[in-house]
Amino acid sequence: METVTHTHTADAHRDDTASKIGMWLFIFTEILLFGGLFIVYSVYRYMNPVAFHLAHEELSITMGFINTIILLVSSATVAISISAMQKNDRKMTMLMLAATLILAAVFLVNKYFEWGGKFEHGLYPGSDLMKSLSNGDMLFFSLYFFMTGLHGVHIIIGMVLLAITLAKVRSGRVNGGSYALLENSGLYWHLVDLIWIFLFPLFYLIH
Amino acid sequence: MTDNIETRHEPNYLEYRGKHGGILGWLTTTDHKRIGLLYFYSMMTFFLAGVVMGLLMKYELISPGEQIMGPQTYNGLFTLHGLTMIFLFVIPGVAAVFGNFFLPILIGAKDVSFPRLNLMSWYLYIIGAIVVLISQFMGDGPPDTGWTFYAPYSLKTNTNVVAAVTGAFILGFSSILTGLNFIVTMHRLRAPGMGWLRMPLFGWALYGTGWIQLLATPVVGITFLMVIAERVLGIGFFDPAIGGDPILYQHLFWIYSHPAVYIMILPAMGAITEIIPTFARKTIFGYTAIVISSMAIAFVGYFVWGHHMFTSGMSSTSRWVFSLLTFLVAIPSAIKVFNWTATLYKGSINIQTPFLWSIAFIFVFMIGGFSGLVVGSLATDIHVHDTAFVVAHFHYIVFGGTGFAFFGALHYWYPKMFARVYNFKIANIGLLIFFIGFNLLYFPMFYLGMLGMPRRYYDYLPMFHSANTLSTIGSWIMAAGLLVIIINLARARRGKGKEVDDPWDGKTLEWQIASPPPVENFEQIPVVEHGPYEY
Amino acid sequence: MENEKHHIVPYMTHIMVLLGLILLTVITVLITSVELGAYNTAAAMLIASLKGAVVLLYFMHLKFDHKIYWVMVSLVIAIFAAVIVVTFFDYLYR
Amino acid sequence: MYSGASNFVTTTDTAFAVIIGISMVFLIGITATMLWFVYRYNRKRNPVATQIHGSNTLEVIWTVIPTILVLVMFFYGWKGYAPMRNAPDDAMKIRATARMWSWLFEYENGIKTDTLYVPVNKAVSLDLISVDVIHSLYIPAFRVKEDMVPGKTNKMWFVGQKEGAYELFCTEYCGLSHSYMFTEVVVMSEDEFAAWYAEKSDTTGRAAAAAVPGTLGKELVRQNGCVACHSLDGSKLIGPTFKGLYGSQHKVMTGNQEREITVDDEYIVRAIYEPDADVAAGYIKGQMISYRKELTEQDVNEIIEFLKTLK
Ligand code: HEA
Ligand code: HEA
Ligand code: HEC
Ligand code: CUA
Ligand SMILES: [Cu+2]
Repeated sequence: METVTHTHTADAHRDDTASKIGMWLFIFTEILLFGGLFIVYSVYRYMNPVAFHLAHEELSITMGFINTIILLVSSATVAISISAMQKNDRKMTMLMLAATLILAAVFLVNKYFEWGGKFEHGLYPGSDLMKSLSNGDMLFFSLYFFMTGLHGVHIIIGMVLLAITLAKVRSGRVNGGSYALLENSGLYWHLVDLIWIFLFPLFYLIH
Repeated sequence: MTDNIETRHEPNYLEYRGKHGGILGWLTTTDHKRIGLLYFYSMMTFFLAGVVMGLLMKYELISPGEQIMGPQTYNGLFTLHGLTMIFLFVIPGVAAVFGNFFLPILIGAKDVSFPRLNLMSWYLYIIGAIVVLISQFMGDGPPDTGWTFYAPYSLKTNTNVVAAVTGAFILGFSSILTGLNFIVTMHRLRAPGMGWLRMPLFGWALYGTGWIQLLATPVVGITFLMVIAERVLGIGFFDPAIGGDPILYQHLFWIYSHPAVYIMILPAMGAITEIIPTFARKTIFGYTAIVISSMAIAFVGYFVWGHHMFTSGMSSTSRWVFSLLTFLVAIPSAIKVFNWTATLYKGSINIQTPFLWSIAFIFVFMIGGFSGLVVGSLATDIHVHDTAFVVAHFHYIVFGGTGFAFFGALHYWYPKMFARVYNFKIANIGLLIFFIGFNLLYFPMFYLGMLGMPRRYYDYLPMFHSANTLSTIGSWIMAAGLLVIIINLARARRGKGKEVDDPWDGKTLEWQIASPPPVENFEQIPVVEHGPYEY
Repeated sequence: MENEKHHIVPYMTHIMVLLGLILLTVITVLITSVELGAYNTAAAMLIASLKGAVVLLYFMHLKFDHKIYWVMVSLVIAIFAAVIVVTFFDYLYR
Repeated sequence: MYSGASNFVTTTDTAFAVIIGISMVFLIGITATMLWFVYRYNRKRNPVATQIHGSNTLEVIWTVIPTILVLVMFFYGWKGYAPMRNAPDDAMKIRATARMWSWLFEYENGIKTDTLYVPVNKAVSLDLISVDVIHSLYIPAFRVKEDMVPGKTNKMWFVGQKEGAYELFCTEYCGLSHSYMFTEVVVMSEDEFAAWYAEKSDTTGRAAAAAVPGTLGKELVRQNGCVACHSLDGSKLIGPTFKGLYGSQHKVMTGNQEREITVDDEYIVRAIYEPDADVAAGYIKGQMISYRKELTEQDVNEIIEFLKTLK
């Protein structure tokens, strides 16, 4: 730990390492935010294994699979954009960030159709159908909407962050010598991916 | 430490004028000292409001039957009292006021790592507080669930639970960001030469606290979101009528709220650890042991939450596991008490107000802690759970612990913060009255709990009458004491030079600079060559 | 760490990692269609954890950064895992 | 302490004694040491402090000894608690149902009371049920307590060892009248209990009572805790008063629509079985829980008879 401190940097208005540690700490709270939901999920799945299994068949594995791939690719593009920035390749950075944003948008569109399909069948939070479901099914869909919904909110926050970064890369305020913002938005985006990596098998692949 | 005694020509943080002057200058400040004071004033306001609610409740309980309010009012009152005291007073508490003000100075920095985020935390705190207050006046009336919001009652009651829970959620965010800021600050901004093991122990306490804030608070955040979703959207999580498990709610709530009690007490212990060496004129006994115990409390504290649920219908296995772990978490607190006591040995003790507060703190903290052992053990908790005994336990340890440390720290750092000197004699008299009132107020509740008087009772059987009356009288004595203390502090006179710069001959860095501290704290960042308490 | 030399990860590494992740995803989907009883869930979670680790190590640079980050991440995950285990002391033995 | 009112008193109180005893030793010891230091090493008496940085030996000692002591405390707590979990097989079974804000105890042959009557020196095992929110059944004299969680049946058992009446409280906050949700446990000698049981099971008395209209209904209203929310004297509690209710006209909300009704037999049946269907104007939906499981149609008729008498 000793090495983390170094010369005093109070008046240096920029401390990239500080913002990076800060970002990581924030990611930890996000992990535990979802962590609470994972606890709820595992408890209810443990209590209602059969209902969860049956209910999950309402979800389309294909949709989930496609979205998983989209997020993985978008994670890779963000990672590449950082490498590009380190190599001072601004064009590549912007290209990769733009690609990430597009992929994120595609993810949301997919999600929109997925949720939309449920809504059309009358399955949405607070609907009569939802209220008439058996207990286990009810819990499954409550969790499904809540967790994927919250994840969706994170996607949107991540997109905003990436868009700001993109704008700043364009204007040159984020550059090869100073790209903490890019790194941190990147970290955030990977977190969003990370969470989805667990959501996918938990909701779409129940055996 | 390095002798770079103050530079008088520099403006101090109170008179400094940046872009804005006056109130606006305060509301837009990013100076950690000013933010500390913003917290201080808002917190004292809420605290006094909470105190008045406590007094009203006690008055209602002076004898059986209705005195001044109906049951609905009483139920709303203890909910608001709990919410105010927990979320608005003790959780930010010592950390937000004294941590903000003194952490950067103690480690030789000019500010925290993210000053603007720091200000934002305060705004979140105020917004959260306002939302909680709104819950009192909008919707179908003040929430009446208790600060624990247990499902399914919190899902069924018609009162305005959503607003209160939203407020608590926002307050949680404020707390997380403060913790985050402090951790990064300690990682990045310690003065040159100040290795981790030369950091003042208050810093270590805040470090442990920060980690609890980061990792525990989001869990209750999400739980509150689920309660909101369940009430607003009607989706099911905790309502047993649609398959939910109310006990799971309790797990999630306490996964946060037990560690939260250590959010309250760790900074308080840290403040006491600063005060004692200064007045014993002696280095702290067992620096490393105290560091380890702070971290151990933070760590083990995550795994004992189930002791709030011994009668909830949890499995027998978890009951004994949680009981065992609860006993283990008491050990680090014990280590601290022993080290504090040992620090006094062969000291040269300067008996002054802050020191007296520390001694009083240790005494009431021990009573609170020992009653914690009673409720931590299975058979005995079965008897006293949800009785006045628990109320006595947590007032002893929350109010007695955090509250006493808060006042102790206030008396300790008051000259530094405001460059004012209060009247020591009156301060001591205030403390004495306060101390007597405190014990008279809460000790009878141990007895009541043993007799079997449940908590959150608006009315009670005649068999509980006499102890309750005694307790009510205690609350008045205590109120008198608090009044003396506050008026004395408010009337403190302006002081000069050594009298306020270093009134106690302290050795930590805050005593090396002028009072009130200059805007930038240090003209030159000090170089640290040894541990914090070298006499 | 002030002058932390920045390890620049080559594009190719990112692409290989991505391919690996996609492969693992395919494997998870395939495994679900095989009957393994209780092991299905275990396998799915194991692979998910593996994927998570890869994302953390490569995409999130844990492998190349100062090891303090790695220590912090591991501690957080350990605490969270322990909280789940302790919660299940209740549900497993009800 | 050690009243011996139930089989758990001695073990629990021993745990109390052990924990409080050890604590007192430490509390007094540490306080005295502290005060002694403050006196002995006062600035006047000891102008120069001796710097001591610590002692690993001491740290180990005061880590290990308290650890051992807390393990002792844990042991006593656990020992007192362990037997509370498993009721003997021959225990007398009673179903305890809690609702806002009343108790109902059902014996194996269907007798229902709102006070718990048990024979002395006989193991009694309670099934704890709640129909609305969490309550908690607490008998201080017996040192037993367990929550009543809706959707889950918790259990509790004890042996009443001394005749007498003891308080029984609800100790989990459950809303407005939480503090009035108390009743008694009456521990009776075996003969008394047998007599009481026989009398209660005897249906001839019941038939006789039924001759006077409303007597049975009154009993049911009391037993089922209606009076916790509905007054008999015209005052407004959580629900509308029963006084003058029958035959009166007032507004109700059906779904989102307001309509005017006359309180007749049919309406009352509906109000008891589906309280949320018509919600009396000025009152809150969801407070009253359906009594479909608890009250037969016969019972409801008796209640209606009783309501008719409240003019
Ligand atoms: C500042 C806050 C704070 C702190 C620090 C503590 C500290 C402890 N608490 Fe407390 N507690 C609360 C705040 C706090 N608590 C609150 C608010 C509630 C009620 C919540 C609600 O329901 O509304 C509560 C409730 C509560 C319960 C649930 C009771 C119930 O509802 O039935 C339990 C049960 O185990 C418990 C135990 C403990 C223990 C074992 C400690 C230990 O950490 C104490 C350790 C300290 C000591 C032991 C004293 C010092 C040691 C020595 C002098 C050395 C000698 C020691 C030995 C021989 C061991 N607490
Ligand atoms: C830090 C935390 C804290 C503090 C300081 C207090 C302080 C007090 N509390 Fe607190 N209390 C809680 C936290 C706290 N409480 C919590 C968490 C609960 C549980 C809530 C729940 O069940 O959900 C609770 C519950 C609770 C109950 C139990 C309710 C019940 O179960 O029925 C009672 C009963 O009397 C009570 C009383 C008091 C009193 C009398 C005070 C004393 O502060 C009052 C003593 C008076 C004074 C110290 C001074 C008064 C001074 C003035 C009026 C002067 C004003 C001066 C100026 C403006 C210059 N509290
Ligand atoms: C927890 C409180 C509670 C309990 C216990 C309770 N009630 Fe009610 N009751 C209410 C409330 C609130 C209303 C008004 C709202 C409504 O109509 O649902 C109500 C309405 C009624 C009405 C309709 C009155 C009207 O004017 O429309 C009847 C009849 C009634 N209750 C009978 C009973 C009987 C019989 C019992 C016991 C077996 C009982 N209640 C127990 C709370 C309660
Ligand atoms: Cu029922 Cu409290
Ligand atoms: Cu606790």
